[in-house]
Amino acid sequence: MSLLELTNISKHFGGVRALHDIDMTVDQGEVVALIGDNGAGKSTLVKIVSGVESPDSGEIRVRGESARLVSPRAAAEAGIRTVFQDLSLCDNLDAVQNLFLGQERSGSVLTGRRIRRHVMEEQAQRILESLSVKLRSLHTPVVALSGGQRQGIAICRALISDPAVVILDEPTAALGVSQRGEVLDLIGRLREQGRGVVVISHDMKDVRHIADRVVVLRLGTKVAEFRRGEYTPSDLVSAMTGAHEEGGDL
Amino acid sequence: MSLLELTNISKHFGGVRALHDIDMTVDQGEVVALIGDNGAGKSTLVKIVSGVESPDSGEIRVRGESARLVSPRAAAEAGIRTVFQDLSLCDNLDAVQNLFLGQERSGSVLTGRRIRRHVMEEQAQRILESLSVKLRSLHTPVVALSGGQRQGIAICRALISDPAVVILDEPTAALGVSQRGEVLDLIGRLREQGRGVVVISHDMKDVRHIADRVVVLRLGTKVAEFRRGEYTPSDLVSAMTGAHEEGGDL
Amino acid sequence: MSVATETAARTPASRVIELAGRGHRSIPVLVVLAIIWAVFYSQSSAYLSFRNITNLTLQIATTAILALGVVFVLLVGEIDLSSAVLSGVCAAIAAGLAVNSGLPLPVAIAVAIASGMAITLIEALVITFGVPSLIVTLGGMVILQGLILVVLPPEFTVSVAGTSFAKIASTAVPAGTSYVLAALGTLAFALYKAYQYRERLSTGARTSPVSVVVPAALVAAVLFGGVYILTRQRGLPMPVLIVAVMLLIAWYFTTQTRYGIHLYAVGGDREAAQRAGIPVRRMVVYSFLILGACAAVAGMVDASRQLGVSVTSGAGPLMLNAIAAAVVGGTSLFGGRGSIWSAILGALVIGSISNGVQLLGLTTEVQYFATGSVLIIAVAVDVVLTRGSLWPGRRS
Amino acid sequence: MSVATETAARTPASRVIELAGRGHRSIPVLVVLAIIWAVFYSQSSAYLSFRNITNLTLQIATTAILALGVVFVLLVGEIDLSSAVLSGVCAAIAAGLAVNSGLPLPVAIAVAIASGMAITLIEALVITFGVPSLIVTLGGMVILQGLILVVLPPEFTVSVAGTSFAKIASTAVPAGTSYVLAALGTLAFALYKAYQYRERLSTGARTSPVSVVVPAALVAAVLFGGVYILTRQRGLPMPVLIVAVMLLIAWYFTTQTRYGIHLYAVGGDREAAQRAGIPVRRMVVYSFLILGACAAVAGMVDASRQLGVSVTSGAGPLMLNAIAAAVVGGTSLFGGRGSIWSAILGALVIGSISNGVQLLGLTTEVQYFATGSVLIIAVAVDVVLTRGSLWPGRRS
Amino acid sequence: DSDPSGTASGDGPKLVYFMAPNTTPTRYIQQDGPAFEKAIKALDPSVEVKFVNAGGDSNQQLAQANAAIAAGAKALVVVAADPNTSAGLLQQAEMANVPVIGYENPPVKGKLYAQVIFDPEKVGEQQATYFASQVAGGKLGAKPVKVARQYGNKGDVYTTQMLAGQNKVIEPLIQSGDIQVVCEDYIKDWAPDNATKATEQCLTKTQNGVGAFFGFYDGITAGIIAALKDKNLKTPVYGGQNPELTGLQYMLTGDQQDNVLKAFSVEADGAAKIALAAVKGEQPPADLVKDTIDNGAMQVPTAKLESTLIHLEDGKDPGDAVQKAVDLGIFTWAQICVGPAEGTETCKTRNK
Ligand SMILES: Nc1ncnc2c1ncn2[C@@H]1O[C@H](COP(=O)(O)OP(=O)(O)OP(=O)(O)O)[C@@H](O)[C@H]1O
Ligand SMILES: Nc1ncnc2c1ncn2[C@@H]1O[C@H](COP(=O)(O)OP(=O)(O)OP(=O)(O)O)[C@@H](O)[C@H]1O
Ligand SMILES: [Mg+2]
Ligand SMILES: [Mg+2]
Repeated sequence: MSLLELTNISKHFGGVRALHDIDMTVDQGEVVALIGDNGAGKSTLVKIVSGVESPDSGEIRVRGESARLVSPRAAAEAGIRTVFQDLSLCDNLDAVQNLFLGQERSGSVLTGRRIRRHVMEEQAQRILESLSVKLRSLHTPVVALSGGQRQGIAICRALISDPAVVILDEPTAALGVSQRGEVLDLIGRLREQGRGVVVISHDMKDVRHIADRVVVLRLGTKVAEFRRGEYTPSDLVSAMTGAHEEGGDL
Repeated sequence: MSLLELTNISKHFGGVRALHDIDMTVDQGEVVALIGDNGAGKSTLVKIVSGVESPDSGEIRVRGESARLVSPRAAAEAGIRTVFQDLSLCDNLDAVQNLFLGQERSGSVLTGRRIRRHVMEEQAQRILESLSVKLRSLHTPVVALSGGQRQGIAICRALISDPAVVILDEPTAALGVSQRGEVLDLIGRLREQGRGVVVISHDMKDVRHIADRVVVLRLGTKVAEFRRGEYTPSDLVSAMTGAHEEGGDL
Repeated sequence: MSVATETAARTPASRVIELAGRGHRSIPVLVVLAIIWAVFYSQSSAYLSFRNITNLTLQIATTAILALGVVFVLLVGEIDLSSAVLSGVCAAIAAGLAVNSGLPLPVAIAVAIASGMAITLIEALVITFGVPSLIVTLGGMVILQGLILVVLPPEFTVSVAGTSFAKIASTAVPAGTSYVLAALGTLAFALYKAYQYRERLSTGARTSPVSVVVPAALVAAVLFGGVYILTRQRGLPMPVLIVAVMLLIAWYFTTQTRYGIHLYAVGGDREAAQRAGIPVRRMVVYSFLILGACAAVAGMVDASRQLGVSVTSGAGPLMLNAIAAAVVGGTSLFGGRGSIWSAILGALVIGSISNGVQLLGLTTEVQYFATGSVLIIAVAVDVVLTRGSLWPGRRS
Repeated sequence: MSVATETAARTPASRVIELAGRGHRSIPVLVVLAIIWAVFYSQSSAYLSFRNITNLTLQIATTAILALGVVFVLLVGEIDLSSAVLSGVCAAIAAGLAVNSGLPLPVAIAVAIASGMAITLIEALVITFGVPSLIVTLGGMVILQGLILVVLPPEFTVSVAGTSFAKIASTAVPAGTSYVLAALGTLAFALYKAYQYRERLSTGARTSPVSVVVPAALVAAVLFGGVYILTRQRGLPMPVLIVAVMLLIAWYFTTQTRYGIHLYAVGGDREAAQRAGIPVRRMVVYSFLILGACAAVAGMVDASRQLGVSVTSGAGPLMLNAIAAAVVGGTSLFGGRGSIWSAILGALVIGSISNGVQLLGLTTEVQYFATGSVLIIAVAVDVVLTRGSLWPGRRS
Repeated sequence: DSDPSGTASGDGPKLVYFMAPNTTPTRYIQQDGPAFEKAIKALDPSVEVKFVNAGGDSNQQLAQANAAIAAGAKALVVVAADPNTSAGLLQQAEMANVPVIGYENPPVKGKLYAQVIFDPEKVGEQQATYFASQVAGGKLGAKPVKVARQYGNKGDVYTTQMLAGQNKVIEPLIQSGDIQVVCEDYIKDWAPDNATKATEQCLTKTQNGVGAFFGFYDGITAGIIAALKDKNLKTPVYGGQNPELTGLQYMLTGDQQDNVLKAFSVEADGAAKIALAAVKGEQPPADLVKDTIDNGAMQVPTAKLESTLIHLEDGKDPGDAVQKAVDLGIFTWAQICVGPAEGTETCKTRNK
C-alpha cells in the first residue's frame, strides 16, 4: 500500500491545461523526484497534493484511502507537509513564529492556548542548526532575511510536525553550498525514517543522487518514469524536452 | 577605468552589520561572480548598487565618476540593470507589461505616450525565445506563471534597455536545464558585447565556468578575490565558510 | 508574497462569463445590474420608463464623477475621504465667483478645478512624505469642512437658480446634435480600432477584423441606444455628456498609454514598480490631482443640479457612495486591480438601488433594509459569478 | 511580493527610538502625545488639570473601546464601517430591555452583547463568502440605521437618567479600592513576568531579571499614576476600568496566545497563513465577533454617559474616529501590522486634539483647521520618528 | 490650577458658552451666536462669550460642556445636538452647579435653568394652517388635492414635534378627502439633495400628478424646487421655515409660497437676558419667561417666542412678505438680492 497515490489528476486554469491525467505513487521510505521543464506543471501537482488547489478530476489516496484534500489543513492532517516554491512564509512574523505557524507549542485551553515561546525557541534553534541555517536573531520578521535564510526556515517548518510525506518544491534553489549539502543529507534521513519524499529539482545531478524514482512531466503530462539506476542522464533530458538529440553537459 | 567601482561600502540594518568596507570593481567585458554563504550580504550589496538601498558609508563610481544611486531610476540611468533575487515583478501585470515596465515603447507626448503594444509584443516574443522561456500566453498576469517562467521574464527585462552593467542575483535558481544553459550562454554574449556582468550564484561549477573574477563575502566582509584560473574549488569553499578543511564534492 | 490562488473549483457560470468576457471584468456587474433592474421593474413599471432612466442618470452623475477620481486613487493603493467635502468647497468657489463676483463662468470653473487640484496636491505631498492617506484625507476632510465656511459668503449659501451656473446641469443637447455626437464617437472609435488592427498586422501578429467590427458595433449600440433613451425627455442632459467625455479620456489614459501601465504597476506592487524605475511618488501625486479635478467637476455639477451651494454640499453619503461605487464596480481597496468602468457601473448599481427603493414608496425603515441588503446581495451575486471562489486569496 | 525596504538612510532620532523601544511601536506615539499635551498646556493651563484629564479619559472611552474592536478587524486585513451604528443599536436594545422592559441590568447587557456579536457574525459570514468587507459593512450600516428605528420605542428614544443603566458610566470606584486594584494589577503582572523568566531560565535561554523588574515598574507607574490622577474628582470612573480590563484581556490574547499569532499571520499574508493550516475564515469571523462585543460595550458606555439612546446614537464621527484612532496608533489598514495599544493611544491622540481645540474657544472655522492639521501633523511627527523613510515600502 | 471642588466658583472673567449643535442649519453659527454675543455685550461688557460647535454629535457636545465647565463657564447656552441624548450634559452641569439655558433645540430629561424656544409644534401648525387655507380656498385646484409631503430626518425630536403640529391640521383634511397624500418621505439628514431625489421619484411614480408639495423647512423646499425647475414644472411648494436665504429668494421668484420666520434676534436677546440672570445667580427674568414646559424631568421655565408666517399673495409684490424678514433683521435686502432673486422686480426696487 502506497503512502500517497494519485490517479488521473487533471487541472485546467482557464484555457491552460496545466495537468492531464497524472498518475503517481509515493511509497514509504521512498524519494520520488519530479522533474520537468519550466511550466511543466510540477508546482501545480504539488499544490494539488497539498490542498492548495483542487484538481478538476482524478483521485488522491492516502495510505490506500481516498482523501479529499480540500485545504492545506486537510493535507496536513493526512500527514502531508510541503515546502512551496514561493516558500509561503508570513513576512510580518519572525522566524520562530513562521516555523511553528499552525502547530504552535501552546498551553491548555484554560490558558487560552498560551504560547510556550521558550520551548519553541529552543526547538527552533536546534532544527535550524541541523540544517546549518544561520540567523542573526530569531526575533526579526522574516521579510528582513536573505533568500537562503528564508528557504531554510521554510524547509525546517515542514519537518516540525513529523509528517508522513514531505514534498519539497525546489528546496535548494536559494541555498548555499553547505546548506544544500545538509538538505540532501536530510532527504536521505527522511527516507531512512520511512517517510515518503517528493522532491522537485532542476539539478539532474542531485536527482540522480537522491531519487529512488523519477517522474518526468512535460506540458502537463507524465511522459516517463524511471527507477534508480534504470536511466542515463540523457534519458531524463530527452524526456523533459521531448528531443532525443540533446544530452547536455550532465 | 572601471565601469563600476565600489569603495568602502558599509551597511547596517538596525544592529545587524550586513556589509562592512566592501571594495569591488567591474570592468568592461568582465564577468564578476559574487559568492558567499546564505546571509553573507550579497543581495544587500546588489541592492545598494541598484539604488534600492543606500549605503551607510562608502563611494560608488560609475565610469570613473562618483555616482549617487539614490533610486533604481538613478541606477538605470547610470546604465545599471538588475535581476533581483525576489524578481520584483508586478504580479498584476502581464509578461509584456512586466518586461517593458518603466521603459515602454510608446508614442509621442502628443498621443499621451500611447503604448505601442504590437511592437512590444513582437520584441518580447523574440527576447523570450532567445532564452527558451516558454509562455502559453503573453496576456496572463505573471502571478499565474510558474517559478521558472517568472525568473525568465525578470532576466529578459534586464536586457531590454541595452545596459552597460547587468547584475544577476541568483538568476538560474528556478530555471530548467535548457533555460539555465541559455542564461549561461547569454552571460558569455554580454561579456563579448563589452558589458560588465555581476553574477551571484551558489553553484560553484557555474561560477568557475563563467566568472573572470570571483569575489567572496563572508558575514558582510570581503574575504577573498580570485582571478580566473588562480583558484581551486576548495579555495572558494574555504573562503566562503572560513573553514579550510572542507572541500566538498565540487 | 500573497498570491491569488483558488482553493475550490470554479463554478460553471464563472467559466462561461470568463470566456464571454475575456478579461472584461465589467460583464458580471452588468449582469447584476440587469437583475436589479428586472427586480425593480417587476415591482413598478415606472422604474424603466424613459423618465426614470433619465432621472437615474442625473442622480448618479455626481457619484460617478467623484468615483472616477476615487478609482485613480484606489488603483495606486491609497484611499481618500476628503474629496466629497472638497467637491463642496470647489462648488462654493465656482458659484461664489460666477454668481456673487460676476466672473465669467469658464473662468470660475477653471479656478474651481485649479483649487481642487491644488488641495489634493498638498494632500498627495503629505502622503508621499509618509503619512497614511486615511489620516491625511481624514484630517483634510475636517480642514475642508472649515474651509467651506470661509469660502462661502457670510450667509453660508450661494443660490444659483436662474444664473448661467445653473446651465451646467440644466443644458440639454438637442436630440439631433446628440445623434451626430454619437455617430462621431462611434466613428472615432472604429477608426482607432482599425488603426490598431493595421498596426498589429504590420508586425505579423495574429489578429482578425473581428477585433474591429465587434467592439465598434458594441460602442455604436451603447451610444445610439443611450442617446435614444436619454433624449426622450428634453434632449441629452449635459451631465451625461460630461460623464461620457471624462470616461472617454480616462479610458484612453488608463488603458492605452504608458501612464496607465504605471498606474497599475504602482498599485500592484509599489516596491517592484519603484525597482523598475517608475516614479512612484509622482504617480501617486498624479492620481490625487485627477481626483481633485474630478471632485471639482462633481461639486459643480451637483451645485448646478441643486441650484445652490451650502455648508452641506459634499456632506452626507456622497463620499462613502463614491468609494462603494468603485468597489462594487470591481476596483480593489488594496490597489492595482479595477478599471475606470467600475466608477460608472458601481454608481449605476448603487443609484439603481436607491432610485428603485424610493420609487416603491416603502417606509423609511424598510427603505434602509432594502438598500443595504440589495447592495450586499448585488455584490454577492457578482462574487458568485466571478470572484467567490477566490476568497481568501483576494481581498478588497 | 512587496517588501518594505528603505530607500533612504534612517534619521538618527529613529535609531534612538528603535533602540529604546525594541519593537515597541507605541513609543513614538507617546512622544507625539507628549508634544500635543505640551502645546495645548502652553495655551491653556486648564488643559492638564485633573478635571480635564478625567474629562478626556471619559470622552475617549467610547472611541477607545470601539477602536479596540476595529483593530482586530484591521489586523486580519478587513475593514468595518458598521460598528458605530451597531453600537447605537446595541445600546438601544440594552436600554430598552433594562429601562422599558424592566429586565435586570446584567441580562440586558448580556443580550445587547450577544446581539452585537450575532450581527457581526452575519457580516463576517458574508465577508468570508467573498463579498468585500467595505461593501458588507457599508450595507450593514445602512441596514442597522433602519434597525435602530425598529429597536427604539415609537418615540425613538430611551431615557436612562436615574436608572441602574446610568450607573454603568457614573459609578466611581472609591480611591481606596482603586489603589488596591492597581496594586493587584501590578502584582499579577510582576508574577506573570517572573513566571516567564523562570520558564526561559529552564530552557537555558539568555535572559535576565531586568526583564521582570523594568516592565513591572513601568506597569506600576502607569497604574498608580493613573489611579492618582483619575481619582482626584470622585473616584475612578467605571468606563476607565472597563477600558483597562478590555485592554488587559486583548493584550493577553493578542500577544501571549496562539490565537494572537494566527491573527497576525492571517493579516500579514492570508495565503501563507492558509497554507500553514490556519483556519483563515474562522480567524476573520473571530475578529468580527470581538468587534461586535466591543461595539455593544461602547454603545452602552456611551448611552450611559449621555443618559439616553436615540437615532443619533452611534452616528456622527464615531466610526471614522475609531478607525482613525487605530491607524494613528500604528495599525495598518492593509492588515498584519499594529497592536491593541494603538486603539487607546490613537483614541488619546484624537481625543486630546479635539479636547484641546475646544478648550481654547476658537471660532468654528479655526477649530476645524486646528483639529485637521494637528491630526496630520501628529502622525507626520510619528512618521519622522519611525516610519517616514519607509515610504513607499509601507502603505497604510 | 486644578479645581477639585467641582464647582464653578471664583472670580476671573465671567464666561458664558454658546454651544451650537452643528454647522447646519447655519443660523446658529451665522446669526444666533453673533446676535447672542452682541446682546450680552450690550447688557454687560464684562461677560465673555465663547462659541463651540458639536458637529452634530452628542458625545462631542458633552465633552465640550465638560471642557467649558473646566474652563470656568458660569452658564451654558445649549442648542442640543440631539435633545434625546443630552441628559448626560445636563447632569454634568448640574453636578458642577453651572446653569444651562436651553436654546431652540433644548436638551430634555434633565435640569435646565430656563429655555427659549419657538415651539416646533406651533411652527408645524402654522405651516399646515396656511396650507389648509390654500386648499380650502381652491387655490390648489379641485379636491382631493394631491399632496406630496416631505418630513425631516426620521426619529429626530424636531421632526416628531413639527409633524405632530402639522398633522393636527392636515389629518382632518385627509379624513375628509380634501387632501390625498400621494408621496410621503422622511428626508435623511434634512438634506436638500435627498429632497431633490425624493421629489424626482415622487414625480415619476405619480407621472407628475402632484398638486402641491408640502415640506418641512427651507432646505427641503429648496431641494424640491431644484427638482421641479429641472423638469420645468410649476407645482406650488409650501412648508418653508427657519428661514434660510434660499427660502426667501425663492419666495421672491415665486417658487416657494410661504415661510415661517423665527426671529433669531429676539431669541438671542431673550437668551442673553436669561443667561445674565443665571450668571448673577438670580431667577429668570419674569417678563420674559412666562411659561413652563415639562421636559421629562422638570417643569422648565420657558420663554415661548412668537413665530410669524409669511406667504405670497396673488397680485401682490412678494417683497411685501419678505420685507417682514428684513424688518426682523434676519437678512438684508443686499444679502437676499443675489443669484436667483437678483433680477426680480422686488430687488430692483427694494435693494438700493
Ligand atoms: N493560477 C494559475 N492560473 C493560470 N495559469 C497557471 C496558474 N498557475 C500555473 N499556471 C500555468 O500552469 C503551467 C504549470 O505551472 P507550474 O507552476 O506547475 O510549472 P512548474 O512545473 O512548477 O514550473 P517551474 O519549474 O518553472 O516552477 C504554467 O504554464 C503556468 O503558467
Ligand atoms: N531589511 C533588512 N533588515 C534587517 N536585516 C536585513 C535586511 N535585509 C537583509 N538583512 C540581513 O542582512 C544579512 C545579509 O542579507 P543578504 O540578503 O544580503 O544575504 P545574501 O548574501 O544575499 O544571502 P542569500 O544567499 O541567502 O541570498 C542577513 O543576515 C539578513 O538577515
Ligand atoms: Mg514550479
Ligand atoms: Mg541573496
